[in-house]
Order: sequence, then C-alpha cells, then structure tokens
Amino acid sequence: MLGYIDKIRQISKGLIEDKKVDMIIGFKKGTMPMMNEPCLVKSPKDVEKLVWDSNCGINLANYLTDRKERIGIIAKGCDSRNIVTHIIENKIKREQLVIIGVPCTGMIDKHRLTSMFEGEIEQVTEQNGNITIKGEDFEEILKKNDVLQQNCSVCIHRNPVVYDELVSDLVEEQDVDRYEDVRKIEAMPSEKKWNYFDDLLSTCIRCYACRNACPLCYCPTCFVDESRPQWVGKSDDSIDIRTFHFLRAYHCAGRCTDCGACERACPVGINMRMFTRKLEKDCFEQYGWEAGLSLDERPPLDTYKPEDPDDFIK
Amino acid sequence: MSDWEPKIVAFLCNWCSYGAADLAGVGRMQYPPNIRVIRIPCTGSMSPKFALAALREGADGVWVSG
Amino acid sequence: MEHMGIEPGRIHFSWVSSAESTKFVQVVNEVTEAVKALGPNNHFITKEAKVA
Amino acid sequence: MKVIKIDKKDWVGGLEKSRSAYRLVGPFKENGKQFPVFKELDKGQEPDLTTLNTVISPKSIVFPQSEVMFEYTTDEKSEDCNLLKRPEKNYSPCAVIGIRPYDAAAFLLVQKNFDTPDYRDPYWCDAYEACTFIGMAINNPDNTDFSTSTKSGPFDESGLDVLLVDMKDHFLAKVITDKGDAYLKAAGWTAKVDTDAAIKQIDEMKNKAEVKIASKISFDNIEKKSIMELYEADFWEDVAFACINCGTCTYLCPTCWCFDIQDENHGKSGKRFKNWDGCMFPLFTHHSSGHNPRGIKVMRVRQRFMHKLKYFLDKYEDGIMCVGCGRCTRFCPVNIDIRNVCKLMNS
Repeated sequence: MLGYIDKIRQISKGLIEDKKVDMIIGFKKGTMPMMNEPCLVKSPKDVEKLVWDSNCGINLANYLTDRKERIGIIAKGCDSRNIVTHIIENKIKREQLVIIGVPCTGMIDKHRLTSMFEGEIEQVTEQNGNITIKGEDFEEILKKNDVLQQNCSVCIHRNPVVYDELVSDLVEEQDVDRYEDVRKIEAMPSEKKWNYFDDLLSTCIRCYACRNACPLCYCPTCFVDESRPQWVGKSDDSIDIRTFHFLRAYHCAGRCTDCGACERACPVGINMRMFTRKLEKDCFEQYGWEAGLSLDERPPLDTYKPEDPDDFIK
Repeated sequence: MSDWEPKIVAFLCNWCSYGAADLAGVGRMQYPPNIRVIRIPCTGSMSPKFALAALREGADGVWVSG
Repeated sequence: MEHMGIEPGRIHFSWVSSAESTKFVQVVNEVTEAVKALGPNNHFITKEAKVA
Repeated sequence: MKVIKIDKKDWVGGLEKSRSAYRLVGPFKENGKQFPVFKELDKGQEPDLTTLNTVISPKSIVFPQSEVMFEYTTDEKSEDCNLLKRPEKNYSPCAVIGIRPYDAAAFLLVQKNFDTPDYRDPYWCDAYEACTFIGMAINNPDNTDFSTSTKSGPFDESGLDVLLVDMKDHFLAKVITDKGDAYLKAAGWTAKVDTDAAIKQIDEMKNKAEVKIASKISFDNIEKKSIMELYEADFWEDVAFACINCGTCTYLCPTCWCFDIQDENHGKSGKRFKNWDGCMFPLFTHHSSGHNPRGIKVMRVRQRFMHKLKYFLDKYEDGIMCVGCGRCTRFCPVNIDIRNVCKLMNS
C-alpha cells in the first residue's frame, strides 16, 4: 500500500493542474502513530502533504455531503461504495467527482494494537505486509494481516467499485465467512442477547463519534436531537443509549458498507457494528443486496418486489 | 401475577386495520381489551422509533397492522 | 429487535383489510395470547432514567 | 510540610482501613473491559494504578454525565405535591485515589466557573468539597502530554491533597493539605521520613519526568493578539476540515464543563437533569427561533479553541483552560491536535 502514494500524488497534481477538479480530498500525516488526518488539497504544491498507508480508516465519503465543488477523492473499496450510496441518495453528483481508486489490503486496528502493548507505542511502520511497532523499551514485528480492523479482515470488496483513475492493479478479493460473529449472537437466547448488548454499550458516553464519522449519517437533524416529540432521553441512561445505537443502525439498514469508521472513531472502543452487521446480513440474505455496488440499482428499502419476504406478516 | 394483563400498543393503518377495528365494533364483536390503538395515516409512515417509544413508556407488546 | 434481546412475540406485524373484521378480532386474540404468554416486558422500559 | 512513607505491602490494608471514614473512588478496570474508569470502589476492589491515564477523565466524580437536579410530582395525594425536591445524594467524605496531577488541577479551572461569588453550583461544589484528592505523580509521561506548558505538570500539587510518588517498593506521600493529612491518618499510614531528603528525592524525579515531556506549547502571543484578529484568522477552515463534529474532545476533556438541562416526565412525576453537552454539537447553540449563531462546523470548532485558549485566558488572566492531559489529541477520531492549533494561533 505504501507504494501507492507517488501515484496518488502524481494523479492529484495532474487533476489540479489541469483544472479538472477544485480540490482533492485525501489524508495527511497525523501527529500520532496510527492516525492520519483527512485533509483538503487545493494547490499543486500541497499535493506533497498527501499520504497513504494502513491508517486511513476514516471514510472520506463523509466529507462529500452536499458539496458543490468539483472534487477529486481518494477512495478505497468501502469509500467508493459509500460514494455510490451518496450519489444514489442525491448527496453529490457523479459529474462533480473524479474518483481516485485505491485497491486496499485493509487498515490496522489501532484499538487492538494499543491494548496489546503495556507501554506506549511511539512509532508504527509498515513494509511488505509486516508492521513494526516501536515503543520506548520494546520493538516487535507483526504480520499486518493479524492486526487488521475486524471489518477489514472480513471485507469482500477491497477494490473500488467505481473509479476514474486507479493507482495500482486490483488486489485479490478475500473469500471469507463474513458473519460468524453475528450468527453467534443469533444463536443466543433473548436474555443473553440483552445482556450481551448491555455489556457492549456499558462504556458509551454518547459523544456521537460513531454517528458523525459515518458517511450515512447526514440528516440535518438527527432523531436524538429532535425535541418535539422527543423520542429518546438525553441522559446516560442505558435504555436511552441502547435506543440511540439501535435506531442509528436501523437508519443504516441496506446502506451500511461496513467500512468500520464508527468503530474506529469510538474513543471507548465499542463495537457498534454488531448492530449494523445484523441488518447487513439480513439485507443480503433476504434481498440479495449489498450496499453501494451499483449506481443503477435502487436499494431494497425503497423498492417493492412481489417476491419480497413477508412471512413475518400475519 | 395472576391478574396481570398485558398492555399492547397497536399501530393501525387508517385505511385498513383501523377500518377493520371499526367494523368489528359495529358488528359488536368481542375481543380482548388489552390493545391501545394508535391510528396512523398509513403503515408506511411507521418508524421503528414508534415501537421503541411504546416499549419505553411501558408497553408489553407492539402490534403493527396495515 | 430480536437480535438485541427483545423476545420474539413482543412485536407483531399483520395485514388486515378494512372489510376483515373477523380477521381483526382473530389477530387481536393471537397477539394478546402471545404477549400474555411472554409475561410482562422487562426490557426497554424507562420508568425513570437511571443516572448518577 | 511532611512526607510519609507507605510500604506497598501496607497499601491495600490502609485503603481498606480508611473505608470506615471514607468512600473510595479510583480508576478500576472491570472484567473484560479495555481500560479503567473512575468509579466508586466496592469492598475488595483496588484502584488500578498501572494505567497512566483513564480514557474518560475523572471530572465525572464531581460532574457526572447526567445528574438529577430535582424531582417533582403533581400527584395531589402526595404530600410533596408541586414541590421541587433535590434528591438525596451521598456527600460523605470521599477519597479519590490515584488521580493524576493534571486532572486534579483541572478541577481548579472548572471551579472558576461553578464556584463564584455570584453563582454557586451546589451540585458541583458539594461533591467537590467532599473529595480528598490522593494524586499519583507521573513518572513516565506519554507523548501527548504537554502539561508542563499549561502551569500544571506531572508532579503538579495545585489540585491535590496528597501527592503519591511511586518509588518501586514503596510510595512517598507528600502531604499538601490538612485534608490529605487526615486521610493518611485514617488509613493508618504514619511512618514519617526525613522531609528534606524525601523532598529532594521527589524533586529529582519531578525534574526527570518533566524533561521527558517533549511537547511544548506557548500562548504568549495569543495573549497579545486581539480577539478579532484570532477570530478572523484564515486557518480555521483548514483546522476544521477534518473535524466530524463529534463530542469526543469535549466529553473526555477534564476542563470542559458545558451542560444541558433536560426534563423527563413520566405520568405525574418527573425529574430535571443536567447532562453533559458540548460546543461541537449544533444543538448546543440552537435557538428556539430556529436561528443558530454557530450554524456551521467551522464556527463550532473555532469556539472550542477560542474558549480554551483565548477567552478564558483573557477573562481570568490565569492561563489557558487546558491542563495538557492530551486526551483530545489521543482520542480524536480524525487527529485534530490542540498543540498544532495553539501553535497556529500563537504564530
């Protein structure tokens, strides 16, 4: 993945110089290990700021919503699927975009790496599929594939689905069982499920980082901010916290691409994808639908077909 | 617990089930008194937050009928 | 919702035409029976928010 | 001034002994959780002193995320009908064990807001006054720590009653206030050591720790610049671009004090709450007319940094509203770094 950056910079520079776009949305180097900051590049000389490595987990489609400029955007597999969703939902026009596709081999799970080491991680570098982690008094080399974000390790759309430029050859897609963990929960009795989610959400502080990092969550007024009527209380009551996560997941049904931005953004490391993934699985099993794969097909929740499943209706 | 009766919030479509409920009333049919009917303009306007709000306020069951 | 620990049988969906009063009565009976069998709802109720 | 030596084998025993007079609060890692949080410790639970810092700051000890201000009922059968009643809460003495010096110093900044001659927030003040802060000095600061630039530091004593220093096989406890002295007595830790020698030892460690802090910020120029100059600076668009407007920075910050008031009503009774709120949320400044003076993201981001680094500085002339704990930098989902913003504002 490291080799991509020269190509990314070269393409970006060309696009800006030829006035094909007004700006490029990409990542610049962060001030912390395993962190990159999304950034906006408007002039050819700033192109050098752009970076690309395995810490670009934030979904850049999030920064497109309702923009009017012509934009060049760097997109890995999940970003591109969310760009498709944005286009379908009229949040941006295809003509405005030049999509610089990046075949992706997964992002590093920073929560997990942080908790793996006692001391503080000071530097993380990657080379040939290996990650070198350095701290004050330790240094360790790990296989990148062993420390991927969970959503990346079960990702089956690593290559961008739409793109105008491509920075390298497409990578091989994985053949994995995507829903092993969801099935585990499905097999639990109700009471156990309830307790599982109670425990999962017990540290939530309702900072809404998951919502705001999500490219799907662009409603002008979120249901948790509605006050007439007020659907959900605003305190840190566990039921209200659960209502928030549950309804947010519902709003993402048939739209979520499992990009993992929510989980990555969470300061307290909650895997709220256990909600969205169940709905994703249901959409796939019942409607054969995966979000963001095609610009021409309408999502299952705004179409009706006679063969839609209806056995839950009496 | 033996005298416990469930409270069920029923979200009924104005054009379908609400009409059926009306007809059942006109026909003097007997049915359990556990449901609390909320008439909605169309079941298409049903949102999951309605169901959650009902449970939050203490309903034991929710019934959505088109 | 069942995924999250609400028991199956607390939430029901049905389709009753405005002419089907008998089906309406039948579904009310079914729903009531199902919920009765489950007993009182313990989840998702907020009588008062539990906070510090 | 005196210094007490606490043998590590007397540590747990002393904590348990002090329970007869104090509630104990400290960082505690529940089974299966990734990190410790500050909570009231049940019998047998020990504070986790190994983690350098908690993700969520200990401000919640005196300023819970949600707190009931009062309850009411309109039920005429009740003798409390139409009365607003402040709920009973336990304000008995409480010892906060293992709080980090900058987190304790943060309370002093928040106090400027909650405890003034004109307005006194009884909830905050009562809880704060009940606390005795037994701080744990930081021997190995992490690389987002810039507390030496904010009038605090890894061995800062300003907010503490006792400063504990980990000397491997024992703790040195530097007694700072009478409150702290009382707690040590209640725990039965009374082994005095030669004060001068101990202070010298502690100062040495303090210097060592301070040298390790490589991040420095400066706000000399911010002080001199006018508010309008900073407000209209051209870097805000750039700073705010990546921001996703979540409240992580404000909720994890030990000095952020904003809250929202909510009523919750069930039948004839109800409660009024204080809930944390933050300047990052559009709803925070939304007027009932529909107008929002901080309607777009860049305004809200600017507000956060201007408040912390300029307005507060001007208003109290006693430093910035930041203790340099580094939480906002570390946990920001998109890596917005307050050190960089401060640098921009200062240049």
